[in-house]
Amino acid sequence: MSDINITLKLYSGIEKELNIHDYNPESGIIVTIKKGAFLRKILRNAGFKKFSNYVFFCGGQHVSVWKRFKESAEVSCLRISGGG
Amino acid sequence: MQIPEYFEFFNKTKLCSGKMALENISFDLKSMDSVKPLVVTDNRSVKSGYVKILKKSFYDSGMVIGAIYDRVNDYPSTATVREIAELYRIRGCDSIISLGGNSPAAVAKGLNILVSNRSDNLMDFTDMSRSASLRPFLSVLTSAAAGTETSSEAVIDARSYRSFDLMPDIVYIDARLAKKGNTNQIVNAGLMSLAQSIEACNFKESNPVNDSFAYASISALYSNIAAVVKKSGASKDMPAFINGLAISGIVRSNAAAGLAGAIGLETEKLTGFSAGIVAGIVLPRLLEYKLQKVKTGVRPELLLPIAGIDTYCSTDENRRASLSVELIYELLGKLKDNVPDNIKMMPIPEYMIERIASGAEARGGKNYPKGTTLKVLEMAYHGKKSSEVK
Amino acid sequence: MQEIIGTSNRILEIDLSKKSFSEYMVKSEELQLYLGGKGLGLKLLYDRMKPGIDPLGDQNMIAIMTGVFIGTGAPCSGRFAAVTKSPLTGIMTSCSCGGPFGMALKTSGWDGIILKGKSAKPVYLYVDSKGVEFRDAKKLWGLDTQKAQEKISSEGTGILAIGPAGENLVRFANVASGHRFLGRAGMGAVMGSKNLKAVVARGNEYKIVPVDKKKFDKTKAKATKFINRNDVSSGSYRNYGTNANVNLNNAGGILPVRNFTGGTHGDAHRISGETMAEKFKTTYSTCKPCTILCGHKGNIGGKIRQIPEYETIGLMGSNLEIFDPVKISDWNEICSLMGMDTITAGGTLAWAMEASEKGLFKSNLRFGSSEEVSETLMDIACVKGIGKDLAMGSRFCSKKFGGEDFAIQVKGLEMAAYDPRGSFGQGLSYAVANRGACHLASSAFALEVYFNLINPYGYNSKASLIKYQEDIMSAINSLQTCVFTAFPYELETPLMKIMPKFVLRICMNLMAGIALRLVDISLWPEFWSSITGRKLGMTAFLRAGERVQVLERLMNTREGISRKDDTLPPRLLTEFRKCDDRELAIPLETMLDRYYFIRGFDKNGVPKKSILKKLKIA
Amino acid sequence: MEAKNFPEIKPEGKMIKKIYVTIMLWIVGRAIQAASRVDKDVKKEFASLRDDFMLHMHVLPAGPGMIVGKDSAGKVKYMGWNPKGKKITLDMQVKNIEGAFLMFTFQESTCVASCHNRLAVLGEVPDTCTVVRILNIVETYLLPKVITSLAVKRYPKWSEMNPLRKYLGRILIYIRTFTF
Repeated sequence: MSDINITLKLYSGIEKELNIHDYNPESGIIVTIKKGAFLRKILRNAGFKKFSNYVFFCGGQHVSVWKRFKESAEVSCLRISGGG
Repeated sequence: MQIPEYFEFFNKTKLCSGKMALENISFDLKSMDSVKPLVVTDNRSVKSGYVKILKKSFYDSGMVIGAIYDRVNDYPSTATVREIAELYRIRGCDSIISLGGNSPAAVAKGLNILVSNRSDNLMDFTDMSRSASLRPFLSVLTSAAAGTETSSEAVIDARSYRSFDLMPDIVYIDARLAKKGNTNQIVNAGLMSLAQSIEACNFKESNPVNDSFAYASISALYSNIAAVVKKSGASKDMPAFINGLAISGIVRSNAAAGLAGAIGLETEKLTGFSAGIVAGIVLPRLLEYKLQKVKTGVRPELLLPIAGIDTYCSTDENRRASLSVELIYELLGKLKDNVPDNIKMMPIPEYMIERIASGAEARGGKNYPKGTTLKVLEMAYHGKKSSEVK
Repeated sequence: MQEIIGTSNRILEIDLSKKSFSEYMVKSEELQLYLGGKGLGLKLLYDRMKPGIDPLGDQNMIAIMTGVFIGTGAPCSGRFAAVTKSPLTGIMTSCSCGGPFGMALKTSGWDGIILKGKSAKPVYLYVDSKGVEFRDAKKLWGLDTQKAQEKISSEGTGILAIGPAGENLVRFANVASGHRFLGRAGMGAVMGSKNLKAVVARGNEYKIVPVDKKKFDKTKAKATKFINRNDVSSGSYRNYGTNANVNLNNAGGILPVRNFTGGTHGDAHRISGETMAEKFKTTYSTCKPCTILCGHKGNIGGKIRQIPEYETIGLMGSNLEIFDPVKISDWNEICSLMGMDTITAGGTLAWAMEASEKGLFKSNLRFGSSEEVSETLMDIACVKGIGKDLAMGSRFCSKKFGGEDFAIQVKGLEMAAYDPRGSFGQGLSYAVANRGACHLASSAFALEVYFNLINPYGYNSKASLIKYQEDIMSAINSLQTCVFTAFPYELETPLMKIMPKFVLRICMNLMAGIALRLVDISLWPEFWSSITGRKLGMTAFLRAGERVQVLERLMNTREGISRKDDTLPPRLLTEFRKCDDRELAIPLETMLDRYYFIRGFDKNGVPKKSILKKLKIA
Repeated sequence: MEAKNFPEIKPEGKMIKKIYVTIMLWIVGRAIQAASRVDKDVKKEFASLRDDFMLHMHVLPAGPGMIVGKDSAGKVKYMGWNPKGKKITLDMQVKNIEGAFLMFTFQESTCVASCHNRLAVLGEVPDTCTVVRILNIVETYLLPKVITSLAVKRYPKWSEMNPLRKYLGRILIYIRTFTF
């Protein structure tokens, strides 16, 4: 029973929605959770209410909220955009 | 047979061609006091299984291959050379084998310069006289050969490094590496080398030794190219064809740059169409044009390698030159699936012609009166024969 | 004020050599087949221009087309198109711009202008409903885009002007209208070669009214609802502009870093739209009319300036390893004043930096250092010093100085800021895009990386995806509306709303060709038919897009484009980045074969007779 | 670039070929010894050679080999494979195992092999010619005509006229070769 640290990087104003005021984009917010947890649980702990309008990336890959995390990782949470 | 009052001919390359030729590599390396070669090749050779064959030939030779670098891409660049040089040093290799076509060979030559001089900057050696003596460099030709492997020039990142030391010490041509190749590539290489060789033996300063080499390559190329393209590389004709390419490389490093070749290269640079095909289209028109201007513009002996002894003897002295030109037209006709009748059909926009001409004039036009290039190029562009335009 | 019901169909043909003009009435079937805008422009040039001419010679022509939507008040309709033969790539290029000129031209009663010939000395044109006046441009020559526009702003409501770069025939000079640009592949150089500094349109002479007002209003209401409901159009774009992609691409590993040697960078957030919005207190500054509102301006260093678009940020920021928004916006300002395309400029600078570091090219440009960048940009615009070579674009430079393997261009056009190694579909898109490595021909990255509807690292159904997107983009550019409307108009439709995401994903991965046909794209054709009063179904709409696409390809093949040009730079095909842990190479050949097949091209990438016949081209 | 992507290639063996060639060399060696006792031509040939003649025929770089030479009594003997401590006067090297395999599977005759440049010889050329002649005779004895005709340049006349000598010789040589 070991814990892992998931670093959440919040972009596109998500931090405001979660009203985190002293948010530092360099470090992000760190959620400590036990091994093998689903992404949705991690997000719930971070204070997300719903996930449908967001996209989540981990290591350059799109991850769904049903991904299990075995070791510490960095997840970027963004609102979707279209390209330019 | 004309002999200029002064000439030089240099060739250090040993050709080793035929059955089980590869098996000799280890022996030859030993005789050159080298124990750990580094193989430079590209992805294509890996796909077609040539690399495996090369590896097999080293079995039971007691010789370790330092590394096989198979990420050379079609454009030889200094970055690649530097990367391989690092690998070479890490593994402590002491000789270089290039497997494949133009790009690996060029990179290997560059690599040879770097590692022999313990340098990291290739630019310092654009003047090769500064370079130290080079390491053993063997080149294994495959069906991707372009004929530049055996030449004394390496073009890396649009810079040309020229020295007789750069010629490979030994060239291996093995039937097992002469499988079906890419047809366009073969036509391109064949026509380019043919143009180079034919022009090489038509200059005033051409010398008998170089001529004999040129004749050898011409006959090898002319007689085999059509068959090779049709069967796209049956094992019988292919080795002969590759031999032709290899020899033409030696020829071109001993002769001045030909105009047809120059036009081809310039076109490739400006428009991206393959140089050989353009050179092939230009070549006969250039010769014909020369004939019209000077009766001795094209030498009659040219017919001998092209048509063979019987036709040569049975043809009248004065018709030989013109007949050989006709035969070249005939060859282009045979290759019409891969070679369009004129440059317009490729298609190359008309406004490029003058730029190409001026570029080519600078490259290899010095043996011709001014304006020749443009005239010939226009003929080639509209697909007219010189005899038609007066 | 007089009214134009639907379209005026009048095209103004101006011969600069003879200083004369004539009027051409667009035939109704031409409009039906090519919709207007880009498509019609291509068709007109296809009929008038013969292949193999010099792009900077007097035989080259420019077609500036307003399209059908503009002036009617349809959402995001403030755009017009221009088509010509590019001096940078030597093939056709078509640009779209959101400046005021389009509206002015349309309301002067013209559906388009065709510029021919070459003026002896600098001129600028004044266009109104009666025709053209040729005015002496001595007072404008040498002025930057904004000053030139100010100087003649009193003469009309819409202006099209080139900057010094265009006058000096910089191969990637662009044309300004307001603070928006006919961006890519050297439209400005062509205008400069014609000694044409500017075009002024009087405007406000006609009122454009749709034929079927009721239907138009219904459609408009629906469209507006969709746009305001959609996450993309009303979310990121509206709040942060296109720079919202910086973070997204950084997370998805398709952000160009250090001349496409990396896909992510820790400092990327410093140049992201969010940061800029906060830092520069941005407000809207967009095309008119617009409902999406993606354009922003802000207070940068005390001055009110346009916020750089994503491509500028990507190519002049992360791709040069520079993460200072102020610097980037300075360079953006230089480019827009001098009238240069920021994407090509950025790509060429990146090449120059890497070449200098490798010793191939002599300059003090280095990655990560902002020294001499502004000076170099000015040199390029004035074609002096190292600018002489760089002004020709990275393809020319790499041919001359070496380093073709890291000249990130296709067909001579520098690549936009999405790295195809993180999104293989985008790789195909770049390779086959008609005007070069262009992200507006088809944007696979959006579906692959952002929406995650297709596996980015596979080649299944990529070809059909690209074909569909190319068709629909060409169609949209021919209606002339904003391509960003694609997101709301397609994604907000009921079917897409109710369909669960995994179902969509499965459909897209297995049978994109069919799945995409089920997408409801009726809004555009409805707008078009309500304005023109002609019938246009979804299929006909897509078919029209395909027609435009294939016509452009046909014109390019006449200039010598074939399979050999539909490729990617060696770097993208052979090298891998740190973030590609799986080291998969882009399966370009496989995708190409498939693409040619479904496009109806032969193995060599040339359109077959059959497809031309089917699409009624020539 | 990581060097680990481009590993060193260690040479592997070609065991079967090696074993085959080893056996063949052993047989030939023994057979020469036997023939030198039985056949008068071979006797004559050997007589023409110098007294301390010692042939070392082997495959490079470290392949199998055989040594045949005259001992102090002038008798021709097969002296195993290890050249250590022996004074080699004629060193016939086959450049690589492939070449040797071709030779000993009789795809290439000795002459063809030497013209394909598969053999390297350290020693005097006359001796080499003698050895090649001897080899031809031995092969004639060892193998049926079909194969021998592949292996030798021209099949010796005498075997037709005098089958008795041939078959007798063959039997004797076989006995002497495979008995110790």
